Amino acid sequence: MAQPKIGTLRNGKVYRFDPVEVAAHWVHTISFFALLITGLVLFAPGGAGWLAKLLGGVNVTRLLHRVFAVPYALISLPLLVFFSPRGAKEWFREMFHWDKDDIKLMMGYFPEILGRHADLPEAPKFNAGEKFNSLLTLFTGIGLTLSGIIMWWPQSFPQWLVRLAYPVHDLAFLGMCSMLCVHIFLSVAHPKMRAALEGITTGWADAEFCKEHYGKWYKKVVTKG
Amino acid sequence: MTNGWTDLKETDCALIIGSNAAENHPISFKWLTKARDERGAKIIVVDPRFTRSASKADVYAPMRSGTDIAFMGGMINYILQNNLYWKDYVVNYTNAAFIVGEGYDFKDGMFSGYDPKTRKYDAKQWDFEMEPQADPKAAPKAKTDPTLSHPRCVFNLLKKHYSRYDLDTVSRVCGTPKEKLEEVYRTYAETGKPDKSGVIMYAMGTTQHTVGSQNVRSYAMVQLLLGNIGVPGGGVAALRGESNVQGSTDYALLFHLLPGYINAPNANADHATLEAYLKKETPKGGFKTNTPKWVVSMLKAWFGDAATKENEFGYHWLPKKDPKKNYSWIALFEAMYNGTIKGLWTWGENPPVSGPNCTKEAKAMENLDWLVCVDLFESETAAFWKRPGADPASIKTEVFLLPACSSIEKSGTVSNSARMTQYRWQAVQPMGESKPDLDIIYELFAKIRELYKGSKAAKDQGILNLTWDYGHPITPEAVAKEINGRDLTTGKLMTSFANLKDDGTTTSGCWIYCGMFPDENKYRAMDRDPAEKAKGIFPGWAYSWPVNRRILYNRCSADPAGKPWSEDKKIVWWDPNAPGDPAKPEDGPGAFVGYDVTDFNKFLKPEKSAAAPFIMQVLGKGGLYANTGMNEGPFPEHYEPWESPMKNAFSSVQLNPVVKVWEPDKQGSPDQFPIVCTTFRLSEHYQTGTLTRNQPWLAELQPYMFIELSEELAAEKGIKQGQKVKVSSARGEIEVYAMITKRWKPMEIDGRTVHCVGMPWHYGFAAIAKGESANVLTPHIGDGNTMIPEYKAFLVDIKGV
Amino acid sequence: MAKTLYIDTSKCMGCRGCESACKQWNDLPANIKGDLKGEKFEFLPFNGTYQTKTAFAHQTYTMVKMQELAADDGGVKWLFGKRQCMHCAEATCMMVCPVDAISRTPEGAVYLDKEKCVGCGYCVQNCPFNVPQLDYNQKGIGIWEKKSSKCNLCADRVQNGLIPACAKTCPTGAIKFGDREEMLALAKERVEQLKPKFPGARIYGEKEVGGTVLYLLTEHPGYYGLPESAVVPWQVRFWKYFARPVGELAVGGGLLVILAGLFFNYVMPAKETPHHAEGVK
Amino acid sequence: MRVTRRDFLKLSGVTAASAALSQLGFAAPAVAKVRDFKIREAKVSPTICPYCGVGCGQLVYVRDGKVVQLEGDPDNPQNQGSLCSKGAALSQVFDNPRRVTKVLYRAPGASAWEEKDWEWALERIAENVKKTRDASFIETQPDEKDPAKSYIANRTEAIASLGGASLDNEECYLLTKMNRALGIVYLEHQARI
Repeated sequence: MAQPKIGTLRNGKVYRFDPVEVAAHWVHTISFFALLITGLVLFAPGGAGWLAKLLGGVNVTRLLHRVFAVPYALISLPLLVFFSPRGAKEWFREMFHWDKDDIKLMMGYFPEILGRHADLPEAPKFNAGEKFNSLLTLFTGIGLTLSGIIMWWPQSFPQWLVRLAYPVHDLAFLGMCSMLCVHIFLSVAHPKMRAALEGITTGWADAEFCKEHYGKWYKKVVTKG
Repeated sequence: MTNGWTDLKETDCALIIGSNAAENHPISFKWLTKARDERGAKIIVVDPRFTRSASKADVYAPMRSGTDIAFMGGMINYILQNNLYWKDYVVNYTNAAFIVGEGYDFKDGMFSGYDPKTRKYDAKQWDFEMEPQADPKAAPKAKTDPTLSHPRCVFNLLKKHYSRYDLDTVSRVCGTPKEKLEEVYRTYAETGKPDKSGVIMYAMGTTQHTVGSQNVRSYAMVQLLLGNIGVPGGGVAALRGESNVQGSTDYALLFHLLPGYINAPNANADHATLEAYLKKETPKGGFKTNTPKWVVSMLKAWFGDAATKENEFGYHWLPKKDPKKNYSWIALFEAMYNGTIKGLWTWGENPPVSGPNCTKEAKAMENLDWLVCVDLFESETAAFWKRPGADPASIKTEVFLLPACSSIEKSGTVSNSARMTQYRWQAVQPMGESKPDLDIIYELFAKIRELYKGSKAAKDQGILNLTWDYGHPITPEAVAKEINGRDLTTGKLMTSFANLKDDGTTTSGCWIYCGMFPDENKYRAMDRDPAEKAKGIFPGWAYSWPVNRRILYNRCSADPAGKPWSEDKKIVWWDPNAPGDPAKPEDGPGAFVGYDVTDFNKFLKPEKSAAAPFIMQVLGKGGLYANTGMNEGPFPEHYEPWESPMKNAFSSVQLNPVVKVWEPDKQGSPDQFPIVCTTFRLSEHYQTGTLTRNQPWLAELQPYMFIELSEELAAEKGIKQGQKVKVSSARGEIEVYAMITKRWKPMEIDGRTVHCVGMPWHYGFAAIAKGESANVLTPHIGDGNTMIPEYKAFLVDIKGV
Repeated sequence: MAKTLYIDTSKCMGCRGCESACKQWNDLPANIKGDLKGEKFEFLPFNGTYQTKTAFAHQTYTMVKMQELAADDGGVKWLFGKRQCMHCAEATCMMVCPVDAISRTPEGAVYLDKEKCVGCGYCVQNCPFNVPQLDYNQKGIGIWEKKSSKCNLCADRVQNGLIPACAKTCPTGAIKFGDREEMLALAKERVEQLKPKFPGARIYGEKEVGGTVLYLLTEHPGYYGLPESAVVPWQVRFWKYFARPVGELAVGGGLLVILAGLFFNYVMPAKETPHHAEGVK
Repeated sequence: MRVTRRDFLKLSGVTAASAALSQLGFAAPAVAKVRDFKIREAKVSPTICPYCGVGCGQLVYVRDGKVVQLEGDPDNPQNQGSLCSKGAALSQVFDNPRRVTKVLYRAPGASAWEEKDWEWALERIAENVKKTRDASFIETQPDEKDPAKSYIANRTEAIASLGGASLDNEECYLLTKMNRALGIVYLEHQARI
C-alpha cells in the first residue's frame, strides 16, 4: 500500500509523520534512555548501586553503555536523512527557523505547561518547544557523541581534550536531561499535550489537536493539501 | 674484605675501581652515603663507563679496561714523588725498609729469573737479604734500613720501578685525561694521614684480567703507602659476588686448596708423606707456623678413628694433584673438550652462560657421559643438550636435574664478604620434592659408599673411612660441630683454633671456623645482638672468622708503642693498666683493649706485636714488595690484555709473560676487531640469571640482553637506538639490542680514538628473560696466578643488523 | 599529623629496590605477557635505557625515572628520580572520583579503595602526574572489570606502625617517610648543602597542587618527568565548579517543571476555557 | 634461636591496639577501609639474602605455608632493613611456577625430560660415579725425573665438580669432603670466574 501523503486527513486524524520519522524518533529515544540509565550507574554509582546490580554489575553496565552508544550515534540521524529526506528537511528547517511567533509561543509556554491558558500564536509543524527540544537534542547529541568517542579511546586524543570531554559529556547529558523532563511530562502526563504522543507513535495525530497546536502547519498542509 | 660493610661509614675516601658497588652491592652505598653525609667522605669511581656508582661519585675518571696497573702505578708514583705517603706507617708496618738481594733486577718489562721455555720465573732471585740466624727454627728476619736510604731497599726499588709511570704515559695508556688522573690521585692521597683513612673497593672488574692478581696487589700497595690497612674506614675491600663465595672458598671448593687456605697436596717428593707435606707447607715465621695442627685436626675430623698416627691420619686418602697440571676452570673445560672428563656435577653453576668462550664450554659438555645438575630452575647447563643449534639425538650425555630448594626453604649458614657467618632460619617447607643441597650431598655420598662397601682396594679406603654420620635427618648444626671440631680427650667442642693440636687429639674440619660452635647449644652464627660497639663494629651480631675479628691487621691502627695513631681511627690500643696475661703473671699488667678482637696475642708487649702486624706474612710486614706468591714478579707491572688495541707503552713485553695461552688461533687482532669490550652485571640480575631471570619481577626490570655503546660509535656505525646489532669477536658472534648512551665516551688511547663498549653477561637461552650470552665472545685465557679468565677486556666489532 | 615521603634524588643510585619492595608488599604482578610456565614471553619493548618501566601501570605503583644528561664539563650526569603517587593536598583524583573511592587517610595519604572503584577512569585522565592507571580484567565477552590502581603510600603499613615499603628498603636513605614538617626541614637543609655543587638543587612538592610528596631535585623537574608547575587541570575546575552544578541545576529545574505541571494540571486544574473546549470533542 | 625483633614487638602491640580501637568503633570515619594488614598473623623467620656478598638480613613472613611478605631485617647490621631490587624480590624464588620440583632425567639422545624419583636417580648417579671413577682412577704417579720412584696420587681426572658459592657453609664442607674422598681434582667454583 502506498504511503499516504503527509497531511492526509482520515477518520479525524492527520498523517503527521512517516514511519521513518517515527522509527528515527524511537531509536533515538530508546537508545538515549538506555544510555541514560546505564550512564547514571557510571555517573552516580554510589546512588545508583541498586541499578548497577540490576543491570548485572558496573562492568556489564559499562559494556551496555557502549553498546547503546552505537545506535544512538549512528542510526537515528542517518535513518532520517537517508530514508526520509523530506522529514529531515522539514525538521531541520523548522528547528532553525525562528520567527516572532515562535518566540512569543516560547514565552507563553510556561502557563501552558501548568495547564493555564495563554493566548498563543499558531505554530508550524513543530511548535517552539519542540523546536527547542530538537535543537538541544541535536547539539547535545553531537556533544555527547564526540566527547563519548574521546572518552572511549582516550589514548588517541590529547590529554587536555580527554580531560575536557568529561565536563562536556556531563554538561550535555545534564542539559538534555533537564529538557527531557519537560518533554516527557508534556507527552505523557500533560492532559492536553498527550495527544502528541499518538502522533509520533502511529504517525497519525488527532486533527483537532493538530489544528490547535500546529495551526500554521494544519492550515498549510492539511487544509490546503 | 679486610674490614666490613658497616665499616665503610668510617671512611674518608672510597676509591671504587674494578667494581660497580652501587649496582652490584647496593647496600655498600648505604654506608658510603652515611660516610659522605656524616664525615664528608669523597667517593671516587674509576671505570670504563659511567656507572650507577659513578652517578653518585664526587670524582669520576674513565679508564680503558685492563689498565689498572698503569693507573695505580701512576698513583704510586704520584704519592712517592710528592711525598704523600705516611712515613711512620710505611717504615714500621711494611717491608719498605727490607733490603732486596742482588738477584733482583728489572729490565724492559721483565724481572730477573725468567725462563721463556716454561714461561715461569725463579722467584728465588727476588729474595731479601736475610739476617743470619743461629737457631734454624727461629723466625726468619730480613735485613732492613729504617732510614730508607739503601739503594736496594724495597722503598727505593719501588720508587725506581714506578718512576716510569708518569702522568703522560699513564694517560696515553689508560685513556684517562691527565687532569682527571691528577684529581683522583690527589683526592685519594689525602688519606695518607694518621687521622684519615681510605678504602679501595674492587670486584671482578679487577680480577678478571690476565693481570688480575697484580691489579689487586697494586691496590694493596697504595693502601700500605697511605697507611690505610688495619684502620677503620680503610682496607682493601673485595666485594664478593655471591652470598657464600667466601665460605665456598674457605672450604676449598677449589682444586689448589684444602679448607682454611692450605695448599692442596701434589703427587711428588715434596708431598710424598704427611711429614714431607707439612714440612713443605709450614713457613718458618708468621701464624701459618701452626699449619700442622690445622691439617692433622682436619684429617681427624674427616676420617675419625680411622685416622691414626700410623696411617699418617689418612693423608693418603686425599687426592694428590699432578704437580705439572693445572685443574682450574679453563683447564677443566679444555680437558672436557678433549674428552678426559666424563662425569660432571654442578651445584648452582652455569658454564654455558658464565664460562669464557662459552660456546666451546657448552660443546665440551657434549663429551660427558653423565651430568648431574643441582639447581632450582632448569638452567642453561641442565638444558645444554637442547640449546639452540644442538641436536639432542647426537648428545649421549645422561642428564640428571636434581631439584634443590631455595635459601628460605632450608637452614644453614653463609659467610659474607666480610667473613661474617650468619645463620638462616628455615621459613617454609621445600617446594615439591626439592631438597636442601645438604640432604642431596648427604644421601648421594651414602649411595656411592654403599657401592664400595666391603672393598679392600686402597683407592676406596678414603670413601669407606670418611666420617659421614650426621644423624637423620641431617642438620646443619651437626655438620657445623664437625667443622668447629672437638677435643677428643674431653669430647668437648673446641673454643678456639689456638687450642688445636697436631697429635690427633683434636679435630676441626676447617680451622678458621674453629670456635664458632664453642658449646653444644651455642652456634655463634645465630647471634643476633644488633648493637654497635663503636666504629661500625657489631661484635654481637653473628660471627666473623677468625675469632670474631671484624678488622684484619688491626694492630696497624696503633703506633708501635700501642697508642692509637688518631682518636678518630682507633680500634685497639695498649692499656698498660689492663689485667695482664693470667698465664704469665711475671709479665705484669698491660694488654691491648678496644673495640675489636686483636689480630695477635693481646698480651704481647706493643713493641713485640708491632714487629709482625701482618701475622699471616712470614716476615710479618705488609708487602710492598712480594718476594714470593706472585708469579709475575715482586711489583705489579703493566702488560696489555691478551687482546688490546695498542702496543704496551711501558715495555716491549705485550702480554703477561707467565700466562698460558690456550687458544692462540682465537686471538682477535685490532684491525679486525677495533673496539675494546668489557662485560658487567646489572643490579636487577644475579650472575647467570638462573634465579633472577626466572622471577617475573626481576625479569621485567631487565628483560633484554643489550650492548652499551657511545653516541659517537653509534653515529660512526650508523646504529640507531634500540635496534638489533651483531657483536663479534674471534670466538663468535651474538645478536643483541643496541643501547646508545652518553655514559660511554670514546677514549684517546695512544694518540688515537678508541671506542669502548660493554654488555651484561647475565643472559642465556633459558628462563623468562632470555638473550644471547656475552661470554660467547670472551677468550679462554686467564690470570697469571689465579687463572681467572680475562672476561673484562677483549676486542670486538659491531655492526647493525 | 600529616606524613609524607621525602625523596632525595641526590642520594638515589637507581638500584630499584623500591620497585621490588612495592610489588612485594602490594602483591603486584609483573608486566609480562605469557604463561609463566611456558617459553614465550612479551615485555614492554626495549627502549634503549635501564628504565624499562616508562609509565605507571596497574602493576607499577612506583618506578625510578632515569635520565642521562650531558654535563658542562663534557661528562655525563645520570639522574634517578623515584616516582609514585604524589598524594597531593589538593588531590584531583579525589575531586573527580564519582564514588568516593578515593579518600584521605588520617596520615595524609590519598587512598584509593579498589573495592569501591568502578573503573570510570576519571582519576586516570585527570591526574596532573598521570599516576592512577586502570587494571583491566576480562570477566566475559566484552565485559571488563576495571579498577583504578595507584600507590596508597602503604596505608596499611603506616596504620600498623611501619613505614612504606619503598622507604624501608631504600639502601641510601634517598626515600624517607615522616612528618611533613620534619621532612620539609630536612629538604631545606639539604638544598643549602647541595647548592654549591648542584646549582639546580631545589625542593619540589612544597606548594605544587597544594603540596605533594617532597622531592629534592638537583635539576629541572622535567628531567624527572615532573611537570614544572603542577596544578589541578582547568577542565577539572570547569567541571567541578561549573559543568556539574549548572547541569544539576538544569535537571533540577526540569524536575521542578514536571512537579509544577502535575500539580497545576491535576491538583489545581484551570477552569475550562472556550478556547480549549473547542479542541476537545 | 634468639630473635630480637624490635619491629614485631612494636608491630604486634600496634596491631592489637588498632584492632581494639576498630572494634570499639573508633576506626577513622573519613577514611576508606585500608587493606587488611597482610602480615598480621604471619610467622616470621630471619634469613640471609642469597645474592651478593653483602649478606643482608631478610625477614620472611609466612602464613599457611605461603610467603606473604619478605623484607629487610632491621636488626641486621649489614642492611638495617634495606634491600636492593633483587633482595626485595626474593619471595618469587619460592612458589615460582618455573621451579623444578621433581627429579628430572634425560636419557642419552633423548629430546625431553622424564620425571624420576629421588631413590632411582641417586642410585643411578652413584653407579655412574663408580663406573667413571673406577675406570679412570690414578693410584700412583711416577716421579718427574726418576720413573722408578712413584707417589700416591689417589685421584680421578674424569669427574669434575663445579659450584658451591650459592651453597651454605655446611653444604660446602660436605661437598668438599665428598669430592676429596672420591679423588676429584677438577674441583672449581664461582670464585674462579
